[in-house]
Amino acid sequence: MQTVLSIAIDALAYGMVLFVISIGLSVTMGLMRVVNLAHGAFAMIGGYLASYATRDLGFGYAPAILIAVIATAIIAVPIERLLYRRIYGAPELTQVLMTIGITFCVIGLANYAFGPTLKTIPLPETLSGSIDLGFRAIATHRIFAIVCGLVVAGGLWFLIERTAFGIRLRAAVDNAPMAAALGVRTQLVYAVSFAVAVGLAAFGGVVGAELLPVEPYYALRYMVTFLVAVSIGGAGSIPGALIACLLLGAIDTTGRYLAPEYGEFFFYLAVIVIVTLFPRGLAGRFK
Amino acid sequence: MSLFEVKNLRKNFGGLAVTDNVSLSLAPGDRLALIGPNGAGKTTFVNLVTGHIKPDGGSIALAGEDVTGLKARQRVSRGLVRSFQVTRLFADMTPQEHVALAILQRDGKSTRMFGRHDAMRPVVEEVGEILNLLGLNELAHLKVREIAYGQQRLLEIALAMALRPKVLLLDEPAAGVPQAETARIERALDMLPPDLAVLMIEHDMDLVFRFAKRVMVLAAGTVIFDGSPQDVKQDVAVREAYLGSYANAGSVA
Amino acid sequence: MPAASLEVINLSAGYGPTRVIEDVSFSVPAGERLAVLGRNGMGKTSLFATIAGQTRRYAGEIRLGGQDIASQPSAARALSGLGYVPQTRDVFPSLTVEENLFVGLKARPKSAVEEAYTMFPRLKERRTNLGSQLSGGEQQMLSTARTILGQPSVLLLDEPLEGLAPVICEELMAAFSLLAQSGETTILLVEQRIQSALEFADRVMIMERGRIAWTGTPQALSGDHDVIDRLLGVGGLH
Amino acid sequence: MAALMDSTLPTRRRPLGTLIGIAVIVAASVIGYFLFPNNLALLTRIIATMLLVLSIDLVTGYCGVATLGHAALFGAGAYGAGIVSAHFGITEPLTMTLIGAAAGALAGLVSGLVILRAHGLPQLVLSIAVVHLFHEVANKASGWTGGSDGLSGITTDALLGLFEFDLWGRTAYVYGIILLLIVFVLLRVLVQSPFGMLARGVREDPVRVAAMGASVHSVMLRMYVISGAVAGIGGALNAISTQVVGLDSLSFTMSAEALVMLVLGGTGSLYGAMVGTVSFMWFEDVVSAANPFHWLTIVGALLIVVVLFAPKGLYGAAAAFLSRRRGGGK
Repeated sequence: MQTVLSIAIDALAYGMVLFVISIGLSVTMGLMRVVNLAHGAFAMIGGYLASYATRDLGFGYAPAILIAVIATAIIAVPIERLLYRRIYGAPELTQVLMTIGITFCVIGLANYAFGPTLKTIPLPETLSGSIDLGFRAIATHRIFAIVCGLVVAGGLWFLIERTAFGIRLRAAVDNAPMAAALGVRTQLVYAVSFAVAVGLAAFGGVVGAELLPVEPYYALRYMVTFLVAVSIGGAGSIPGALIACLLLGAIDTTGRYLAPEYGEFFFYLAVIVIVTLFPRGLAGRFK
Repeated sequence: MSLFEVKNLRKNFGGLAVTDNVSLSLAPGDRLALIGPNGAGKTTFVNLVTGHIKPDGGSIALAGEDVTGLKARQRVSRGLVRSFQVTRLFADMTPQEHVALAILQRDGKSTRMFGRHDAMRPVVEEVGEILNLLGLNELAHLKVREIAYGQQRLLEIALAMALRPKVLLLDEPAAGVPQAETARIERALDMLPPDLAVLMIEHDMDLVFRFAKRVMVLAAGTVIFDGSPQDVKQDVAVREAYLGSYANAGSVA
Repeated sequence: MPAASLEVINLSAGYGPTRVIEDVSFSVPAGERLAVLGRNGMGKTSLFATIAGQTRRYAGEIRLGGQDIASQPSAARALSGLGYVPQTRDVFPSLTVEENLFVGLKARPKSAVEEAYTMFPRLKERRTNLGSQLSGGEQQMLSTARTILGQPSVLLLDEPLEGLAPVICEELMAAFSLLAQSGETTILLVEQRIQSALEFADRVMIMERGRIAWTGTPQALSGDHDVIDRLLGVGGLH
Repeated sequence: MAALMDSTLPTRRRPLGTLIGIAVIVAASVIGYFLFPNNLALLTRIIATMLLVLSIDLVTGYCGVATLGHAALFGAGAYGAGIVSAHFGITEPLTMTLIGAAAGALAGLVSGLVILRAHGLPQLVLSIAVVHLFHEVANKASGWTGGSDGLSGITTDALLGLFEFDLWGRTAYVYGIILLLIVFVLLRVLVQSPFGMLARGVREDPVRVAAMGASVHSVMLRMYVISGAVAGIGGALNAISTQVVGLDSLSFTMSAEALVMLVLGGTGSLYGAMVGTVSFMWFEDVVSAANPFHWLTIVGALLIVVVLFAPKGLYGAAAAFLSRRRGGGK
């Protein structure tokens, strides 16, 4: 019972962090059809910036999150304009190579700027303890990560389902030429969505730093995991991404607890089975 | 027994009958044009016949064999070949390579892993004949991306010929070709083997009347006319399908 | 003489290597109702798509209210007053009816969707349904209303009556006439139902293989059975 | 010279192209031997990697399948050759190489069956999942593979009973060159054969290939198996020359790097694959000796530049440039 609960909490927390980071990738992939392998690099940049803000500049945890999210989005906008816009609609191979190139650059530069060691983001006291549920104590940070996931899911749902911007975004995902014919400036929608997606990645990078530690190879280490989450969820779908992330979190965490010697064997076996059964993702709009 | 026999073909999309009990038969040497106003279901019919979508009912037989359950490529190897409305060619390959590949595929030699097509004398000779017939021999060694669209359309026809089909389905062979070049397409169509059965989908009436010996009109998924090109112009139902209520009103003045 | 609200000069266009519009020129005075006729595949749809910025233009000018919009992106053309209702209707399938209408509003307040509901009460009943759940007639109403909400000065309607029941056709034609009577909207209509088109239009233009083959009044056309048979029916051999 | 090999030229010159290719490979090998006599191990590793990159070119460049999991085929060859030597005492180098090729072909068949089930992004994800799966299996089966410590205890007899695999790596180097030449000639024959032409057709328009009556899936699967054999020979060469096989030969990183090498050189041409491998690995050796992280930055920047400005790769761009100059000179 104890083990089951531990697995469940860890799986939920891991799944939610995965969701916060991957959902931005899912939205941009559904909208712009770009296989963006550099998405994890933006999460890593967020982690580094937050670490720098807290440890070197003495900011608190909350302002550090804000700084990381905004600064990462600002870094991303010119990259979208200069590089990504050139590969919209290009063959997958081209997109893969360009975004791997961006990832390599970011890894090299991060190491140059911050060194090869692991960076921590000190948690405030309120998050560093644990909460006693009577029969079992749970690390507060896990709860925080889960809450963040729920808030992001709710906030994004509101943005996409309820606001004028969200309606235009969905219209552009459904049929970009028609949305443009009705006066929707799709380029602007793309740019804003990209900034939001990158901001969310940075947010996930900071909040998830306890589970996915920040170091230069972060961008490469988790690149595949994020891509897998989106592919299984189906690009462009929030519920799909949430289900996929929770499912992958559960498979991965259970595997680590119960059969650690198999490494990620069951994770990737599950990926092959799911992709073969649902080639368009669990709830995909990707055609 | 006819060469190609479509019987009571049906297909529904969301409750709407897009192909509604369509039957047709072709004998060797037939030149049949399938026409009809927009939304008549011509595209669906092509996809059903070639095997790209599955019918809800009816059957398709080629030379006496029921091919309804076969995949598109299996129908091709049995002799049911199509051309495309918008050319589908290999941009980086030459016309010579295109035709050679079609010939090799027809002869079951396309998966050979040794030898070169341009060292196989019979293949080279046949490629030369076909390209010569269609006036493409000067372009034989250019990449397809470098040749004009009208010539790409001719190459589509060359590929169809190289496969030596029993039944050829031409999907708007003159679509997208500048007006000045349609005459070349017409000449190419005249060179199709006389015993080949051809079903042509076309909007260009000049081309239809010059090429077809028989015309079939499709409207709202059903065949409303099947007869000679001379009679189609006088047919009341066809006029109604094309001109709407105007055909009966006669004048609006 | 009223200023031309839409002017097309030496336009050529197509898809990739396929050339479908060849050197087309015409001009439409403000408030005119122009019917564009012709058999399938003659370039009518491509002409509209090119004006709306959805195909590749090879050469030529497109002037909207005197300003050349030919090199602007599609969205900018829409914002300067060009409305386009494509033949495929292109309702957003995963948006509700009301959300579809919101997209067409441009910068207008959300309350303006009521205009669409006045025009087509049926849409109000189905406001919470998804675009993918609509019938053909409802999709056409939605697509038309969505574009009209943006208050275009020039409206391109591509075969709005195709595949629709007669009752719905009447309702749509009535809505177009109402819009035209306001005098603020220039309407270009592609239509296969020649009778409906002739009753609606001030002027008729017939296309044949990517070019303009005939232009004149509906009266002139209806008296000319040779032109009708040759360019619109299954005539052809002359 | 590159222009001579360009496929647009009259076909009679192509056997000459193969001869020139052989001559260039031999000349480059001799120069390499005398220029870097103390670095033959690196040169042999380059040859082994070149075989992997050629193998990716077969499926990516000739069939249009994007893959990030091709090291699975290379690793299968390496482990295949290594295991028969370390556990079964089969130490004859030619036999080891053939077993490596067979193991690679089998891995190619398995990967192909999985990967070709999907298209686009899901296909890419499947290719990644496959290489990870191979990696985890090799890690778990440590009794056979040595797990994360690597497979050691690989011994090799003298080549043809005459040439011992020496400490300096001279025999391994020469053996590598000979393997490369054999593979090169066989692949030249393959890509110019009707099957090679059909594969290029699949890359450019699978719908048209199907409309000719050919099975697109079967073409790609066959190519995957052939590709596996080529990668397997590369893996076996690596096992023979280094006498160890590590888990990194089955890694995602290796797959991604090999793909980068291919694109750097230019897809869809055997020369592109070879040029890309040599430039990448030589460059890596020079730069990463100075600072391994700057190396990543530079490779990243290089990739972006290639994608933006030379989408046909170094060889493709050079060939296009030369053929333009030739065309202009006439």
